[in-house]
This record gives sequence, C-alpha cells and structure tokens, in this order.
Amino acid sequence: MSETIKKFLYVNRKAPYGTIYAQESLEVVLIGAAFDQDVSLAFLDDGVFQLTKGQDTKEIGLKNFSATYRALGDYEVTKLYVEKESLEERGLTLDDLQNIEYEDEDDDYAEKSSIRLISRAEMAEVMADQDVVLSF
Amino acid sequence: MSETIKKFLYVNRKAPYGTIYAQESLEVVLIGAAFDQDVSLAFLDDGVFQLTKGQDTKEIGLKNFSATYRALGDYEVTKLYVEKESLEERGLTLDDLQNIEYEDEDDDYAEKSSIRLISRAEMAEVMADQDVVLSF
Amino acid sequence: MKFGIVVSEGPYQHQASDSAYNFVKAALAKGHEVSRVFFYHDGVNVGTRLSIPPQDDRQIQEQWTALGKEHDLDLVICIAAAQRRGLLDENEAKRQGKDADNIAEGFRISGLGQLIEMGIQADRTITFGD
Amino acid sequence: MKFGIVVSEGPYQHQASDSAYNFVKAALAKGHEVSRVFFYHDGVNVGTRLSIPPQDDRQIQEQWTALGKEHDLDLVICIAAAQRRGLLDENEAKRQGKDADNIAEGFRISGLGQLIEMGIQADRTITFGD
Amino acid sequence: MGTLHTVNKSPFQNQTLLSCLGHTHEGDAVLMIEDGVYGAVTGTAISEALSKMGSDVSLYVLGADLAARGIDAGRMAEGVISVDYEGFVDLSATHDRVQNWL
Amino acid sequence: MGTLHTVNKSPFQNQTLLSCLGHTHEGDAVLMIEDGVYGAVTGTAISEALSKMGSDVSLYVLGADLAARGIDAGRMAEGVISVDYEGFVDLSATHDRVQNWL
Repeated sequence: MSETIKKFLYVNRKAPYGTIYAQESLEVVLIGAAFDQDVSLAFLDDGVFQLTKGQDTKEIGLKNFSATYRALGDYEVTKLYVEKESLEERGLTLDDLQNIEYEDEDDDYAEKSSIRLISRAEMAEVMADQDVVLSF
Repeated sequence: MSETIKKFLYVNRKAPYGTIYAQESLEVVLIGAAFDQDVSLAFLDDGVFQLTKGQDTKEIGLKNFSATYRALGDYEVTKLYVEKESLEERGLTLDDLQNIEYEDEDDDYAEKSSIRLISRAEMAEVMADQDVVLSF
Repeated sequence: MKFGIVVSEGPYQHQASDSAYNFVKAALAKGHEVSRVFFYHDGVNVGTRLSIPPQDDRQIQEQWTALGKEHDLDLVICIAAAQRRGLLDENEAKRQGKDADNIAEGFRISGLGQLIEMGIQADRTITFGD
Repeated sequence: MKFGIVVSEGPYQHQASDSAYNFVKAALAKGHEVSRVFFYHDGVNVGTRLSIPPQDDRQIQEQWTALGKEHDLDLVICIAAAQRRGLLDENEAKRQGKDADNIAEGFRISGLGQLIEMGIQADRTITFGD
Repeated sequence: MGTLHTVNKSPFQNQTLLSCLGHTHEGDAVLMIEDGVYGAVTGTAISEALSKMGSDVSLYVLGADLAARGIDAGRMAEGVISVDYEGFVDLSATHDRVQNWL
Repeated sequence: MGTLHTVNKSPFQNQTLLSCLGHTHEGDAVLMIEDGVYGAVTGTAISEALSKMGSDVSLYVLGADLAARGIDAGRMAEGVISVDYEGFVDLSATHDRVQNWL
C-alpha cells in the first residue's frame, strides 16, 4: 500500500484485562500487518503478562484474546522481543509463556519461535533502532 | 435530609490535573456537605499534591480548581487530614500547601486551620473510624 | 444486607464496570439488596445505548440494562460527569439544545446527591474504578 | 516537518487530549504540518458533539473542531474503538440500526489502517495517553 | 470486624498495594482483584517485602482474575486465600467497611 | 540525534519513569509532562536514584505542567531544563524518534 518501508515497534508495558490496551494494541498489529512494514513487538514491564499461557477469562466475562498472539506468525509478524529482567522480576520464565511460532519461509518453512528473549540493554537497542514507536 | 449521621471519608491519593479524580472528588464533597454528615478528607500519597499553593493552569488550559479547597470551611468541611510521610517523601512541608481555614463557631469564630498533619499510623486510625470510605 | 455500588471507569477501557457487574450479580444471587449503582467519572459512559461491541464480546450496557430490569435496580448516572462527557437523556438534550441523546433503557440521570444518599442508606459502599 | 498524533484517552478524565491539543497548536504555530490526529481507545470520546462542560471550563471537542477547521486537520476516530464505546456518525448509525449518532463536526470515522498510514507518512509519531 | 481493603493495580507498576498494606490494622483483610492479583504471587522481586508488610492481615485474591491472567494457583504466596465473586460479597458483608484502593 | 522519551506519570505512584530511564541511550532526552513533572523535583524520596539513572541523558520538563501543579522552579533538580510547548515541538523535531512511555 506504500513504497516506504519503516521499522514499527509496538511497545507493550501493561497487563491484559485490567485495561484494554493490550487487546487494542493487538488489533493495530493485525491491521498493520497488511502494510508490509518491518514490524516488531516489545514486551516489557507488566507487558510480559500478556503472553502467559493458560489464560481463562470465563469467570470474569471478558473476551480471551490470548490465542491471537499465536496467530501473529500467519500475519508475518515474527519478532516478539521479551525482556528477561521483566520476566525475572515477576517470577516468570519462558516456560510460563505461550509457544508462539512462525514458519520460516527462508528455511524450508521450519517452525521457529517468534519469542526473542533479550536483556534490558538489548531492549534499549531494539527501541533505538526504530522509525515509529507506538506505545499502548 | 436524613436522620442518620454517618462518618464519610473522602480519600484522595492522586495528583491534580493529570486526571480528573481530584476535581470530581471535590464536587462530591461540596454536594455532600448539604447532607449534614460527619465529613473528613484524607490526603495521602500523590493526593497531597492537590493542596499545593501557587497552582497556575493558564498554560495547560485546564480549570484551576485549587481555590475550592479554601472554600471548604464555608461548607463546614473542616477536617482535612494530610499524611506527614507522604509530604516528606515528596520533599514537601506544610509551607508548600495552601492555608485552608475555617471559623470555629464554638470558639468565638476564631480562624483555625482545617489541615491536620498526621502520621501514617494515625491516618490508618482515621480510616478505620469511618462508616463510608469513598476513594477517588 | 444493602450494598451501594460506585462505578468510576468507562466500559471496555477498564475492567471496573465488569467487576462491578459480577459483584452485583453475586450479591443478588446471595439474597442481598443492591440499593443503587452510581456511575461517576467515565463510568457514565457505561450507560450509552449507541455502543456496538464485536459480536464475540460482551455487551456491557445491555448486561446492566438486563440485570437492572430483572432486579429492579436503580442505575443512576451522575449528571455533572455525564454533561462533561456527552451522555444525555431526552430531557437534558432538549434543555441544552442538543439534537440527539444517547442514554440507554434502565438508566436514569440524576445529581451527585444520589451518591451521598446511597452512602447513607447502604450498609456497605463499594467503588470499582481505576 | 510532518507530525502524526495519537490521542488515547477520553476528554476531561485524563489530560492527554489537552496536552495533544496544546502540542498540535504549538507545532502549527511553528510552521510544521500535522498530517493527522488519530483518536484511539477512549480517545474516540473526544469527538462527541453531545458534551456540555461547565461554562467556566474548556470545551475540548469544540477546541479540536475549531483548530481542525482553521488548519484543515484530518481528525480521525478509529471505528473499532468507537463502536465499542458508542461513538457513531450518521452512516454507521443507519447501518447498525441505531436511532441516533453523536459525532461532532470536523471529525471523521475510519479504520485502524489510517493509524499505520499516518505512522508511515509522518516524520514523527507522538502518542498522548495514559 | 475491621476493614476489607481491595487493590486492583499491579504492584510491579504501581505503589497502591504498598500504600494499602501501610494503612491496615490487625484483623483487616486485603482482597486483590483485577490487575492487583499479581501481588498474590510468590517468588517475585517484591513478594518478600509484601509478605512482611501483610503479616497481620488476611490476604485474599479473586480467583476469577487469577485464572484470566493464567496464573497457576501453585504460584500463589503461602496464606493467600482464593475466593470467587460470592466470596468477595461475603468479605464485604462480614467486615465493617470496604475501602477501595484505586 | 537519539530518541526523545516522554513520561507522564508521577514517579511516586508509578514505575514508568524508572523503566524509561532504564532504556535510554547516551544522547537521548527525557521530557517529563503532565503528572510526570513530579520527577523533576529535587530533595524527594526518589530524586537521588533518578539523578543517577539519568546521568547520561538530557532531562527536560514541561514548564506549563510544573506551573499548573504549583511547583516552584527553585525546587527543580540541577540540570533539568524547563521548556514550553514550542520547546516540546522542537525536541520532537530534533530527535530521530519519539517514544512515549504511557
């Protein structure tokens, strides 16, 4: 839709369900995927809670949108940066997060993890390497 | 308007202007004054910022409602509990706050301060002594 | 026991109105009375009849309207907060020269005095907000 | 330079829409271009024409409408966020079977693609929210 | 029977839970709801400090909000009791007042 | 020329300013606006920690938001520069990108 290719970073720092930001951020990512930009997602601070597995919203009556993260690979959104320090401070490890994978078309469609565990310092580098930073 | 007299505490923990809670809390206090209940206001955490003097909102375009605190005495709202530890953590002293006074009709209408500086432990006692606690 | 409920945040943006709804349902199910639900701050936006959430999501306003009808709840929207935010009933719209209104069935607009009155009459006052 | 602006919170409840307004005014005064203002999340509520704030307070929607008119600003309300929260234009109201609409003059409702497009076209994208 | 306090903010982002625990009395109860339920988890950067502050109050967590967020009940700090919405109603009724920390 | 970061939350209530300062680079600028301006004040419970973290970035504060909150310019930490909305626009234009910490 456009000839410019920009680096877009979606920054997720808030927990899901208490507020709508996580859910409406995902809606932007899905629509944005059609624009063929260079898209990354950052999960830090309470944003890492968005990716936990086993979310079950039946009793609170809100829509469970956590499965959508697993569909991101189908939209060619394959770079989900997760901050290690944020996980550790919250007592979480990668095992507590969903498996989010994509098929690497450059590698015989091998299934690879979209989650890239990085340090806080590396997260700062990712942030500094963007054209557009959208925060939710 | 009612024969029951209850102890109402309005708890203010948020800074003014960034969000509307401080302002709309005051509107409740003013309306509530007509009901002849036993009213107290608590200012703790960032709520102590509501009472600073010299607020000037011209450049941000929001309505400056800080003068309303000084009018509370006219509505017979005379108990404004301010937490000492909250002030100290924020580098504030009583001198940074507005003078908020009332006329004590039991003491020949002497002008007295409505601000009661109390410790965190005393604030906990004030909170535990209420019938209705409204938080903003 | 008589509960009074305050809802301080708008629908969907915060979970507050959902938590309040679940609490009120549970209280009624246990035989308690809910004397009033008072919508304040952005909470007034719960009462718009113009919302159209996605079909696979809950319809927050309709949930309240239905619960209110079933249990004869007094769902009160604060007039001062509502005017700031553009939530009107037919009378207010006429009085203020506005060409439309948007309040949903089962809600009524009234003054802040209703909040104080609720606090006086209820055995417990509980606020859901942010 | 071309600025794109996102407003993520509703009027009065948060300062975000005021800060955005002051920023946009200053950018225009300095000769910059504001390519679009995109209202998302509760920010969509800025665009209601039904608000009636106290007379001694600012009228946030009218401020935006006037600034938009003066500078031919593209004030876009996200349709998905707006539907959840009950902000509609005449077409949407008809299409969805609603008996009223509430969008103010100078605002238009469109899709999330307009946000991405703004990010692509603007030199700087700035979000005011909570 | 004391006060029921509710907290709905993540303690990693916001100091509300700390402030609440700094204002409780022996015999009070603190119920964590919405994003506040993250305060009920053990083995975090702040769980030790929280457990010391909350030693003379009863700690509860709304199970529905825990489940929504995918927190396994096995990760809850010792002594924290999970309740459903009816339990929330009971706690509100059995305490003398409810103070909501927003 | 690096990133302009904005922070609009009180550092006494919310950890956003700390998180922002933990993700800056030398040469970045941090502009405190709205309730974020309380982070610009010296002599508070957190001002020392903040001054250490922000040593390699330029710190700015929106004067209009300071004035609204009644903060005397004399209480600002050393090295923090007060700007008006036009200064905010300039900072946005002169940096390569803007990241808003919400």
